[in-house]
Amino acid sequence: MDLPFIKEAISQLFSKPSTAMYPAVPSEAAENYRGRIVFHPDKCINCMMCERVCSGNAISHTVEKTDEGDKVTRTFYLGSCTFCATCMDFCGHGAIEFTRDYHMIATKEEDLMVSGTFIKKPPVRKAPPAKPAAPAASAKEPAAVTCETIAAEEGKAAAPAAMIAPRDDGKPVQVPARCVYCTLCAKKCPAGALTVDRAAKTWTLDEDLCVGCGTCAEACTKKAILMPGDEPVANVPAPKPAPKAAPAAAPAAPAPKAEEKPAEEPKAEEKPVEAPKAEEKPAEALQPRDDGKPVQDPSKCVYCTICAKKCPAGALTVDRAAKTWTLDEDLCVGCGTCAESCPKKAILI
Amino acid sequence: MFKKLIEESTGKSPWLFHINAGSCNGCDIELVAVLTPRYDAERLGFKLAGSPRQADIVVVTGPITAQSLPRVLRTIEQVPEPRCIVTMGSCPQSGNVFRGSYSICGPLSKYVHVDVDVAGCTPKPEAVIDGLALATKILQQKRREMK
Amino acid sequence: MITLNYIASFFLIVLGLYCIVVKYDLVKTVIGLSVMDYGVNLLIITIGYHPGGTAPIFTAGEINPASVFVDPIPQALTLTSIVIGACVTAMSLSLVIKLREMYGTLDTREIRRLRG
Amino acid sequence: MSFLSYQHFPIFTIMLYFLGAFLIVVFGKAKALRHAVAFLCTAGPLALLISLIGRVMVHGEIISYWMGNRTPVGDYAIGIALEVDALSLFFGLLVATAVFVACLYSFRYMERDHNVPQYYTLYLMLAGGVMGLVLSGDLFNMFIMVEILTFAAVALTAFRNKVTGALEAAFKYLVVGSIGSTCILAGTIILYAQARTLNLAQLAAVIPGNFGVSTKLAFALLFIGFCTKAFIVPFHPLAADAHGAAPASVSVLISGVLTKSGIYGIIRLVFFLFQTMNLGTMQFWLVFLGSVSMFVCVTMALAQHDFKRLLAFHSISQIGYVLTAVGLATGLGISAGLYHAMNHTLFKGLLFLAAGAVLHETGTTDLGKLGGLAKKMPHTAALFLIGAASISGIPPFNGFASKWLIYQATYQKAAETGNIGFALVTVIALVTSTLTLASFVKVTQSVFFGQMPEECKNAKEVPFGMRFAMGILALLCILTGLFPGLVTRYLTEPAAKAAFAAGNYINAMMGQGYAERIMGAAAPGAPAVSFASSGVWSPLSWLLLLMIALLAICVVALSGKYDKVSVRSSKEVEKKYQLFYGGETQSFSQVGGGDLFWGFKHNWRHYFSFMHDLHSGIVNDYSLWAVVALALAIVYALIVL
Amino acid sequence: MLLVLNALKYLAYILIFPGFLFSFLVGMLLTGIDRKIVARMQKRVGPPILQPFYDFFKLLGKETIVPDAANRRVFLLAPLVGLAGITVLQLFIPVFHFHVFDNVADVIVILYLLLIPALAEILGAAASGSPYAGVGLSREMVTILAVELPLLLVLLAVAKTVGSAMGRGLVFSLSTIVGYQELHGSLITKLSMIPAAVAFLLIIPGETGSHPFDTAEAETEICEGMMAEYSGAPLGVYKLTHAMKIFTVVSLFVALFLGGIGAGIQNLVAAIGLSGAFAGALSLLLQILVLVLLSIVLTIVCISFVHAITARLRIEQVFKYYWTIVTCFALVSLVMAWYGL
Repeated sequence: MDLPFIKEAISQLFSKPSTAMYPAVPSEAAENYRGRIVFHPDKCINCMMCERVCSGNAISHTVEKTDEGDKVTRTFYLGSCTFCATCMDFCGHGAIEFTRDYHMIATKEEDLMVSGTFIKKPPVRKAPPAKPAAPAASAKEPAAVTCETIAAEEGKAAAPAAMIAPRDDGKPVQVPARCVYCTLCAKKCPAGALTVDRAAKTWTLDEDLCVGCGTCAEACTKKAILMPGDEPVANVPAPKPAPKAAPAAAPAAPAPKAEEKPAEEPKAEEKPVEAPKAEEKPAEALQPRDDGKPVQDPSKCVYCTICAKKCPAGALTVDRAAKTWTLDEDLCVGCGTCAESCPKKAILI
Repeated sequence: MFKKLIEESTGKSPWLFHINAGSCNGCDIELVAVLTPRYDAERLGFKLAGSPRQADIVVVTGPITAQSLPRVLRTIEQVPEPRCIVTMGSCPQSGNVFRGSYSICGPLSKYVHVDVDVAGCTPKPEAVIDGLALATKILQQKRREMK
Repeated sequence: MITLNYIASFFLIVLGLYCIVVKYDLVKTVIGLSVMDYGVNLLIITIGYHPGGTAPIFTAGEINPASVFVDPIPQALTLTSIVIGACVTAMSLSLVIKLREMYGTLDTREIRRLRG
Repeated sequence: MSFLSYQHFPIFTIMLYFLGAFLIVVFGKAKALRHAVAFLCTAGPLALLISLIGRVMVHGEIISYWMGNRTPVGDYAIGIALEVDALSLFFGLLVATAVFVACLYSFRYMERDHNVPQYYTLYLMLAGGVMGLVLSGDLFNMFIMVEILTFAAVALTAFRNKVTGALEAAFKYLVVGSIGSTCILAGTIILYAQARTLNLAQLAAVIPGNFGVSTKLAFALLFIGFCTKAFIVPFHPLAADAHGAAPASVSVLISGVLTKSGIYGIIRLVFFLFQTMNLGTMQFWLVFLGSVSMFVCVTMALAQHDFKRLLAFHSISQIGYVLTAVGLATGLGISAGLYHAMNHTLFKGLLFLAAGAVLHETGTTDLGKLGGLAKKMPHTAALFLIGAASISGIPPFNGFASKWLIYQATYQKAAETGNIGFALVTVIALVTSTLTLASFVKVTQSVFFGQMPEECKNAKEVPFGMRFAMGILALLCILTGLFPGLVTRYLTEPAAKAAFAAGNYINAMMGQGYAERIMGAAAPGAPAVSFASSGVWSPLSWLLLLMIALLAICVVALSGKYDKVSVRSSKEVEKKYQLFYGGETQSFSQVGGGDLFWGFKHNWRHYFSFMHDLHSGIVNDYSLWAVVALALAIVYALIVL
Repeated sequence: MLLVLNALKYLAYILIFPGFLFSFLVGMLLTGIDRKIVARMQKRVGPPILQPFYDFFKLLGKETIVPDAANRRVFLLAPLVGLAGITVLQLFIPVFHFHVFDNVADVIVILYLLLIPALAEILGAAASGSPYAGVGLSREMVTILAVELPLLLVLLAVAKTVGSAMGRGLVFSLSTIVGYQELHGSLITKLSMIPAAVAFLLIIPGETGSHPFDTAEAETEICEGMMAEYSGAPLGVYKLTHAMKIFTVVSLFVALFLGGIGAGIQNLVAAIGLSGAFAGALSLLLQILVLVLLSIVLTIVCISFVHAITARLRIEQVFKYYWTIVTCFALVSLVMAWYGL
């Protein structure tokens, strides 16, 4: 029966106790302690990112339509908050701040509610928002109509090869000429703000849902969406040799500045497109098709079915056993994903 | 004279009874940390009691899981009369990150009148001491109102 | 000659005890008991013996210093002891019958529900 | 001498019992008549003996009664004598009270049994046998009475032969018991061979001087015979089995009365017939046997699961106390021993009656299956608590008074003789007392408190007759505990003096001057016996102080509304008044019986398992122990005496 | 008139001085100091000294719940009987020179009277019917069993030493023991008594059920053991009984082994040259003060210190500890006392 701690017990008896006399002596929390939340309503743009990322979903807001804009009151319920400060990180505008005040004692629920209200003014536009009439007229064309005919119609309606400039309120804008309506951007958009109708060739943006995160611009293979900070682009199909990027009418109003932007881009694009074609020609003397649809080079193709998988429209069916590569003309939109994804570069577009 | 003495000493020797209703033990260690030499709640008279019959303040931690609900309510019911119920951390108050899960029976205030809530996902020991001090005042108030 | 009786009674007593202790059968135990009892009875009788004494029955006239009687008291004691021996045997046999009925065996090693 | 003078009282007491036995056989059918005869034939002897107290105890007179008025001729005893001196009267009183109270109890207790008349006949035979043994002045007469009481006891043990183990217990008791009585018979005869007389007084005058080889053998045989009757250590399993199976009122007699008759036999043997009490080795032998039986039986009792078997083991350990105290052969020793014998009859009777009440109501005495009976049987529980408190020696009750005297006696003996062995005996005595307390706490918790299992739900209070009997015993327990001074002065000290004064016993019986003439100088006259005890204890003033303190505290508590507790009324929330089960709903879980005192049993587990195997329950083993004990006694007697 | 005066005097003895109030205050004081010292040994500030008073009065204010399964009358009466038992026991222990009821109980009786509060607690626990209380009850009984043997050996050794020294064979009455010590110096100075004193010191935590040996009311394992179902005033009374028991056992040690100090005080007062009633009162006051101080020191040494540095033992370890180590100390002293060392 050994008795440890005898020495410590006796020595501690005569030394000062190590108790922090809390109520008498106030004690300060650590330097970046995440205590009570302070909300700066003025900075908030009601982008609702914080609400999405809050694990304890402690943040809620109410919107009230008033004449000079919608009055938003956002409340942080500390009783359900895990103080992980993810909302602070996600808040692009520093509207949420965690103070070092750990003293969160409440007898009523209300004491734990931190809230702030602000008026959200609609975005200031340079020109009156002349919304081009949605191309309601472009009723459903029979499948056989090729991209040019549509482009031609659109072209008549739109200004001849006008420049497309990015918007100033952080939302994406579409370059109708380049867009192939592959609905990739709609799928990628986290907020579900974009609806793209391939048949009706319509690209609509829901301004309220859109948070301007730019995911759609990155996802777009055709670079048909501009985000604030990109250069204005001419509303002309990507400088593919003649058949590329059937232009489609975009609801967005092409700003006059967009003129010179597309000029440089096509040049940049041409070069890469040029190079691959150059290689093919001498080996097989296989001609890419003129209507912008992909064509397969049987000699190089290994029937790995990657192109069929990648094709957003599901137009390709490749049978490894029978070594067949069939393209469905109607479904194919000529987006070129199969060409890009083909490891053997057996597809020409 | 006697009644005043009882009232005053009710404020000076509150005994705690800790119920863990499915907590992640973050608050549990924090509550016990309050009794360690660093914060020493015993100097204010707090003492962990072994059974609910000897408790004045019931400290509930954890998001009241479905399994623990009937047991928590029965134990709280078995605490003699002038008693306070303190919920520690966000879980008992709102279910915190577990809210909406099939096995969480929601905030404690749905079932029992909660006197004091110490917010913070693992509130600091100082906050716990403040909460308990507030609960002791409420306890004294309740003792004053008793017959 | 009289010492032969003493030896016999001692032998009977020891035999009775041996039988009780060693034999694992109820009836044998009862037999052992009665054998031991007979040993003691023999002892009582031999103690009362007086060489040449006659039966202690006499009329007033026959008493004279020379007449030699056997000591009557041990005989009386033997009578009671025999009666008691008989009662002991009777009772133990009745118990043995009930035990056989209840426990279904006569082996003392099985009849041990009360132990520890 | 007129017919009703006090001289005839001894024979009346014995005859009343046997007369009652006979009458019940004749008129036994009608219940009322049977009860009346039984009541009269047990109350009568008690009254007669009480009337003798003044004469025998206070004035020290010795009553001798010659059967058929055949007084001794010359200096030779012819007839059979009854002799009542202080010692015999003391034991007689014990027997009479126990028999009377147990008879009252059995009126209502035996109602449910069949052939009850036979029960009363055997019961009164047993009582008569013991009374005869205690009062008789003739050695062979004592043997006859021993046989009668053994028979009656065996028959009564097997009375309820449906009870498991009744027949088995009766048979074992009969076998080893008759070995014992045969030894007594042989011993008596060998003494007769030497002294040609059976009268105790004459033997006491002739024997002490000259010990032949056969006399030593006779001593050993008689000693073992009486030890069998008193259930001392080698023979204690008999008592355990017998009590376990016998009806409660019979257990009162077996433990309260039979064991005392054994002790009485040993005292007569050692202090009168052979007068070897002052021999150091004899004292060592008795004290050794006493303390071994004290310790072994209490540890065995702690390991029991059956209520009555536990009480049986306790009664043998209390007999161990009595034997130890008597073995000291000091004035204080014998007085303490006799005092404890009396107390033992009282509180052990009470406990057995309580056990009977529990059996009567719930049908089982298994500690594991009982619980929470205090709510259903409050009176029995209260009376049981008084009995339990007195047996475990809690101050105000009688158990403490006598045990405290025994500690004084043993420790004083140790101081006088300077040998530390006796101090060790005091230590064993006290540890045994605490173990008794432990086992009675176990019984209280597993039978009367804790939670009530399903089977005991319909238990209700026992009929008044049984409670009245228990009440008498409880009252006696408290009275003898509160007035130790009175008890020692009027009862135990005269008996102790009588135990030493063999001389006047002989003179009273055989005529004055007989002892001096025969024994010469060695005649033990009135002894210079000191009853001074170095301790200080006045229970009355302690109780007075306790009552005052309790009164003051209760007044303060009641004024502070101590009893305004919150108890569940119909509308209250039910959960609040359930036991705290760590939050679970209150389910039945009784902590009692085997699962108490794990700490103690764990430390002594080897001892307990060895003891458990030793008590194998086989008749042959018990007889083997009896024979071995006989052999040892013979060897001891031949060497030492 | 004299009778009334006498009755009042005795009533005062019972309720005020050596009786209830005195041991109530000192008992609570000792518990307060004990908790404070234990805290300070753990580098904590620890509760205020008057904390036990606050606990007691708070408990008086709490509601008393009597569970259905409990046996109501015994459940409520047991604490009061325990309290009365310990109050009366305190009367018999002399304060050095001053002893009131010296011819009522001697040392062995005190050994048994110490059982009454413990049995009251056991009865209360049994009456509450809770399984936790059942387990606590069985542990408490084993603790009593464990402590009884060495305590008896110590008392026998003391009785033998004083008895042989005074030539009267044995002395059991406490006042004679204290009287003897005042003439021949405290018993602790004698060689044969030192192991007995050490044994008694080791017994004190066991007897009072304080920390390393409080398996009976282990709040962590069996939820306050025997007190599992008690709340409000009965619980307060039990806590009070515990506190008073500490004071009683400690003052028993002082009376048995440190009796000589009383004589020191006497000649100190005589040295000052006072005389008559005033001197008597002053010496009584001094004796009380010295007794309280001694008990504080003893409580610190053998209860608080042991509480701070040891962990709770299992019940069979408690039993083995007492029946081997402490019993050896006591046996050594008994043997030495026996052979006249």
